Amino acid sequence: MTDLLYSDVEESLRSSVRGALKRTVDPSTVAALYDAPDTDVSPAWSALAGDLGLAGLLVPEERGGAGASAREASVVLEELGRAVAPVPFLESAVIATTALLAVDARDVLPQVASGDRRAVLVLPWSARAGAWSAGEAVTAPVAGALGADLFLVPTSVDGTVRLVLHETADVTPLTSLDMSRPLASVAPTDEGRVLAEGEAAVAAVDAALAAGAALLASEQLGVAQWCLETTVEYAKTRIQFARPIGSFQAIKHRLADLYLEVTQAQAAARYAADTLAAQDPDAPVAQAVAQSYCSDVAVHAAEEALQLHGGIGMTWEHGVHLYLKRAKSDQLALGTPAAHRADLAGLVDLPQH
Amino acid sequence: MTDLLYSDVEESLRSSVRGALKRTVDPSTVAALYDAPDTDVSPAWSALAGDLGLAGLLVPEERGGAGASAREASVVLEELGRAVAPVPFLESAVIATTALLAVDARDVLPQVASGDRRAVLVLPWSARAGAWSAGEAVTAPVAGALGADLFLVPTSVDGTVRLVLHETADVTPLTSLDMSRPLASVAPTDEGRVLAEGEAAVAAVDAALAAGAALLASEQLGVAQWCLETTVEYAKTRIQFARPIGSFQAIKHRLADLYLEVTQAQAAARYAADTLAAQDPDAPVAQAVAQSYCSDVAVHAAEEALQLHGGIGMTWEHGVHLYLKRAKSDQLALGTPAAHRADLAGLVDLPQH
Amino acid sequence: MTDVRAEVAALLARFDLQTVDPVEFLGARFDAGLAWVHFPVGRGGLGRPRDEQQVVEQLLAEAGAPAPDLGLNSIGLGMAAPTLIAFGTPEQQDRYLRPLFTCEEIWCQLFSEPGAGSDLAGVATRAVLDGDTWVVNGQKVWTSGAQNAQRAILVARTDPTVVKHAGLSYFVVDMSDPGVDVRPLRQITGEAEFNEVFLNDVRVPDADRVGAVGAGWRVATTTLNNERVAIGSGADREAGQIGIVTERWRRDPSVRSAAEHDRLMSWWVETEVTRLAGERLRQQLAMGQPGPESSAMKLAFAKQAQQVSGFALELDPDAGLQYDDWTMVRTGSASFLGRGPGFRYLRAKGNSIEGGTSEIMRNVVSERVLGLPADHRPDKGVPFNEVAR
Amino acid sequence: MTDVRAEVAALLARFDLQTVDPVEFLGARFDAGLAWVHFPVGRGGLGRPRDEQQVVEQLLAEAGAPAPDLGLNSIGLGMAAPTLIAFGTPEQQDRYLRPLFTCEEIWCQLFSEPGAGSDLAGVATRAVLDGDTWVVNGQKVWTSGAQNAQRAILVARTDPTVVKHAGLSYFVVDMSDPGVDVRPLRQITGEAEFNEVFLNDVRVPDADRVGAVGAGWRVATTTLNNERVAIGSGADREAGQIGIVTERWRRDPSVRSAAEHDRLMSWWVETEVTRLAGERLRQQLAMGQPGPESSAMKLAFAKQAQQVSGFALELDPDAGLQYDDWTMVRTGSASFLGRGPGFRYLRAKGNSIEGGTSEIMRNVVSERVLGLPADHRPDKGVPFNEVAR
Repeated sequence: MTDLLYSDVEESLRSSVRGALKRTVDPSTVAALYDAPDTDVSPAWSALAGDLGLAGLLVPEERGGAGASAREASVVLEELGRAVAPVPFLESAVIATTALLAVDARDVLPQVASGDRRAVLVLPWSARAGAWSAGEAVTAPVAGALGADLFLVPTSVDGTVRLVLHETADVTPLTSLDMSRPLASVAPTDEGRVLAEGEAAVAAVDAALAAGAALLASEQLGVAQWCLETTVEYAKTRIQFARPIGSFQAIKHRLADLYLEVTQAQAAARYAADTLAAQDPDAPVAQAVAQSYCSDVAVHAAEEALQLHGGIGMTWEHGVHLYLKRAKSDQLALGTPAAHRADLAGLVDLPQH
Repeated sequence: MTDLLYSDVEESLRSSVRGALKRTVDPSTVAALYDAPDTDVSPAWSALAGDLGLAGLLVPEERGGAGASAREASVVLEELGRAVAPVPFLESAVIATTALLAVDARDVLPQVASGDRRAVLVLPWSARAGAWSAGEAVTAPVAGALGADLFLVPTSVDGTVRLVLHETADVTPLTSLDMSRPLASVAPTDEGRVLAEGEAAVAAVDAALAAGAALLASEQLGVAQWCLETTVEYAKTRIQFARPIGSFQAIKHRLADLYLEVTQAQAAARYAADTLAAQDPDAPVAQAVAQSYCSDVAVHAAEEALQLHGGIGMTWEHGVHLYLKRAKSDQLALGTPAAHRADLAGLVDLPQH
Repeated sequence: MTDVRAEVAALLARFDLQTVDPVEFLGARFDAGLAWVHFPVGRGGLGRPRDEQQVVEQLLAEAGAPAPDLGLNSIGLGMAAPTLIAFGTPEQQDRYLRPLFTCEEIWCQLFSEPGAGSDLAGVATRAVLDGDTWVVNGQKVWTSGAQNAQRAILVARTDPTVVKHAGLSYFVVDMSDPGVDVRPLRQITGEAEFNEVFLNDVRVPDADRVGAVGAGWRVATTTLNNERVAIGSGADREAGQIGIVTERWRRDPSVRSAAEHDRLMSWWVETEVTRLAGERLRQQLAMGQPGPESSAMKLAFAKQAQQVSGFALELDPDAGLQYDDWTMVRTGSASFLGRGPGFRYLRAKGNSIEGGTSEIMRNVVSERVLGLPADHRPDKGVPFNEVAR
Repeated sequence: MTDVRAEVAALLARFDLQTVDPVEFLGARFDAGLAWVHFPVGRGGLGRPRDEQQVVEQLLAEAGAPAPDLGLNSIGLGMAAPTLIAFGTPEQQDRYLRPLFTCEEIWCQLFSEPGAGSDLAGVATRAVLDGDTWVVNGQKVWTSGAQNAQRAILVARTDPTVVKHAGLSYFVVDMSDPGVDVRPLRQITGEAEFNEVFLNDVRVPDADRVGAVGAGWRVATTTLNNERVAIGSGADREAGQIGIVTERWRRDPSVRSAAEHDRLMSWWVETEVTRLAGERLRQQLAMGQPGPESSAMKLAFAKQAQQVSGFALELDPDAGLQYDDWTMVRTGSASFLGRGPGFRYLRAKGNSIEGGTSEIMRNVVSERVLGLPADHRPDKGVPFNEVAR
């Protein structure tokens, strides 16, 4: 069994990320994106990508990155989830970067790793490994496309898949359920350059989506942890019927059940990150388990947070809605729980018929 | 919308049945069947079939019965469920009788209606309308076969289904999860007499199974009601931590949720009985809804009853286990909840693919 | 004995429904005793059995007569009117019922407070008697339609030195009082369907007190029981959120999957048994009064609306990831089934909070239906101003 | 510094494992300090770190050495031993630990009572001092293996005039005392895995008291923490009830259906994440002590065992409707995965009751892990003999 704990280095990274987010993101900034999608949130990404070097976290040192593994990336994503941070780490530094690494795109990797340029894999945000199709002229809804300047577009010509790098595209913003991860439709406008073809192109895209799914689980864990902790604190201080509502047994038991779910989600997310980092043959199983489980836990945690906050949870001014929107969007992103369970059935030889 | 309440006549019938069961069945008699399957439980059936004339409840007066409808039969079954009564009302007076009525078996109907003879439809107890197969030499597990003397056996010769009436059979008792509804394997030993052939035979069997499924829901309702009421009473009197356990909010909320489920099950069971009685075109939908819902509610109620009784619920001496075994067996009987939901999908045009 | 059918016919005979002014017609309907036939004569009614109202409504609807705006004036029609008839003075009934019914005066409700949500009897808004006028100060919340309302029903604390339920009184407030400050309260959907209402030295004549001083809790309970019944009204099969999902499933094979099919059918069954249980409860209550059993129905409706609207997003992820419009708008009434799937999902979250949380509903069912003992209440028997808050 | 590997090698070198008498070997293992290496020297241990025990177990298992019977003497090995080492006198440790380890003396536990289930501190069994002997009267329940046991650990009330937790003491009881009456307690499975134990003037020397008079609750808590950890031991993927279902699903296409498939996969995932969470907790605790977090694991195991064993019956209804054998037999230890599907379903119901109900586990998690306030306890600060029961 692999190491499911956090190393000292990982905890130190967490602390840096948390500090940077504390300085650059707050709930009111995130909420502002709903009314003004062009609200300037660049300080957050600058702090993470530039100051902390996270844009190149997964890029080997010889390609200009930090040479860290999926384990470290998962810790970053836990913190991003906790803060519903509006930064394209998952989209650019994990998914697109994994594709670029798979095809060893030596010219652009250093630019991406330094944070100078941002890459995006141009597929609908609901795509998952083994279940995507190449070749639409306009692709939507794509996450991480707004502000990107390297567009990795899977195309299909005469049945052969190619991964094409474009540097310009028409990017039209869409109104998103989760405006902290704005979606867009994307149509490339330059001729592009083929990075890989055939099996290599398919493998690069699958690897990118698999890494995204594996690590999205950690973002979901962060969302769920924030919801649990915030609700526990609220339950300790909110008085109704002359008692803190957290002294009512029905609420206590629901929070205990939620704690258990979050504990299980944490183990699942850690296992997915560790097997991805180690290129363990169990990684596909770990990813399907983590995605199908953590997706629902994050949604459940956000829904319980809203309900147990009562009326205040329904208001725009309280932050819980930002987490609900992220959690629900994350559940749909990179494959729904049911889709991942269907994948899992194939992996562990439990056929439907 | 049909009448989902109970008429005065139905309430009066309930009261008679409850009184007869109170005199003839108690939990220790039922429990005795587990160690001694040949324990004499005939007084209960004698009281119901003979004194109250319930064996012929669904048989028209001109065939020697009471000429009542499925609505009255459902009230009887609620009471039988409440008492986990070891009587073959559902097997003989509902299922087999419905088949005999469908083929208008004039010679034996008066005998069955009077309670002089007991009939059984020889199919596995898991069969449901549209999902059974005829033609095994030995059929198992069959409910209601022990003590029966009229065996209605669907057979298949050269692809043609026949419903054959046998008067003798080798009936071998099986150890059942619910010994208050003992199962057996059945192999007819006489030549038999064909009651119907082809579509008429299929229709008779389907009608019998459909009536069984529709009214089993009322038995399940009775089981669930007993479990809810018994647990509520226990929670009011059982003291732990110097409080009745029914004052703990987590337990209160679970019982409130269970009350809601039982309320819904009651409406579903009533609707299934009423549409069956009225030969309403919505009857198949009502049956599938009632079976898929009431099956799970009865199991849930019994499981909650056991859990909230704590250790005493795990003991042989407390009656709750008799209800758990009946509830779980009823869930498997006449089609599982998932099977009924699959049937329902066809009925309401919600295809799987 | 009056026949309501004849009364309706007589009313209809007096107007050309193509041209009639709705206010004029509704006023005449009120005067004819056809507003609420079970109310007393002269107060919009005829002293008839409650169930005859259905006959009136049906006949008027068939004739195409103007009807009061149930969306705009739901508080007035559904809650203030039955409360006024039960507890109001003759003068209050004379003054308020007719313009309420004609919708010349829209009503809103000033009950909930930031610190008194589930614990509704914990309201801290104070009303102090100054001569024959009450001076009211405090903050209310979750007031729908306050921006359109001329009148409000208010619960305020008139005596903080007694236990919390005993120190409340119930008033009718004129929303044009300069001390009333209405501010939109934006919800997670982006809309502002509700308001916060700040009350600063609002002056209420003692003549606008409903019920005795200190009897406010009992009066408010009548109001709220009417609210909960209103929530559990009848429905056709596949009504509500499930209907949106089944319509899509039938129309669009691309959303179908084996993995989701049994979940779909489970929700179909849940919705159907709840519909049947609601129908059964209505049959039971046809002649009687609303009881605590309807709280269980509210639980079921909220659960299903939330789960099914969430399931709908999973059926079509690319659509679910998007939203129709976040623009802040003020609305006068709730919309559960309109707009896009994301809006429906978010709005449904309120179903288990507004009108009594699901936790409170479970308390009601367990104590008032099942007879389980009450939980510990540290404020029992303690004066309101000595209780921790 | 001692190397446990060398100690094990030295022990193994002294015996022919083909012919050795298990009791003799286990006695020698105890004397070599290899029973529990973290126990003190002379008391079955070597004063080594706790995790070195795993090395010892593995080496001995590989060599095929006789091992203590964990099924027969689980209470002794898992609960009595760590309690005696923590609270026992040197004389008690000398007298009891060695025959406990060799299984010459089997132990059972006399904690629960009919009136003290979840409220374990509510035990009413009385122990009254008569000279230097305690005289014990009362009724205990849920005692597994009592029919085979020579010794018992007992919690009894020595002072009913103080609050309930303060009036308890902890004893070692000789089960051959004529006042001990063991009666089988049949369970819903048909088996009698547990017993009721009636104590009538049972005499216990004061020398067999463990811990101070009145300190019984603290001592018992140590015992119980060890029980909960034991419940959450490691497992392979697809271990337990899920493995029985997946084996069947793979082997027998007739049980497969689209409607059940997603449920199967959901349970597979639930079981797997619980396995991972258990593994993660063990990694966290590798150096530390068992904490309240393990209560959450117990919740998860119980839920899965119950749901999956119920699901198994639905997969094959004709088999599920039958049962293997209702004959009453007495067993010395629990069997969860043996016998037929019906037995597994019924036996799993106990998983959320024995060793602390799931309700108590949720209390523990919410109060001791999440820090939520305690619920109201009317007996707080009240002498035991003045509390309602």
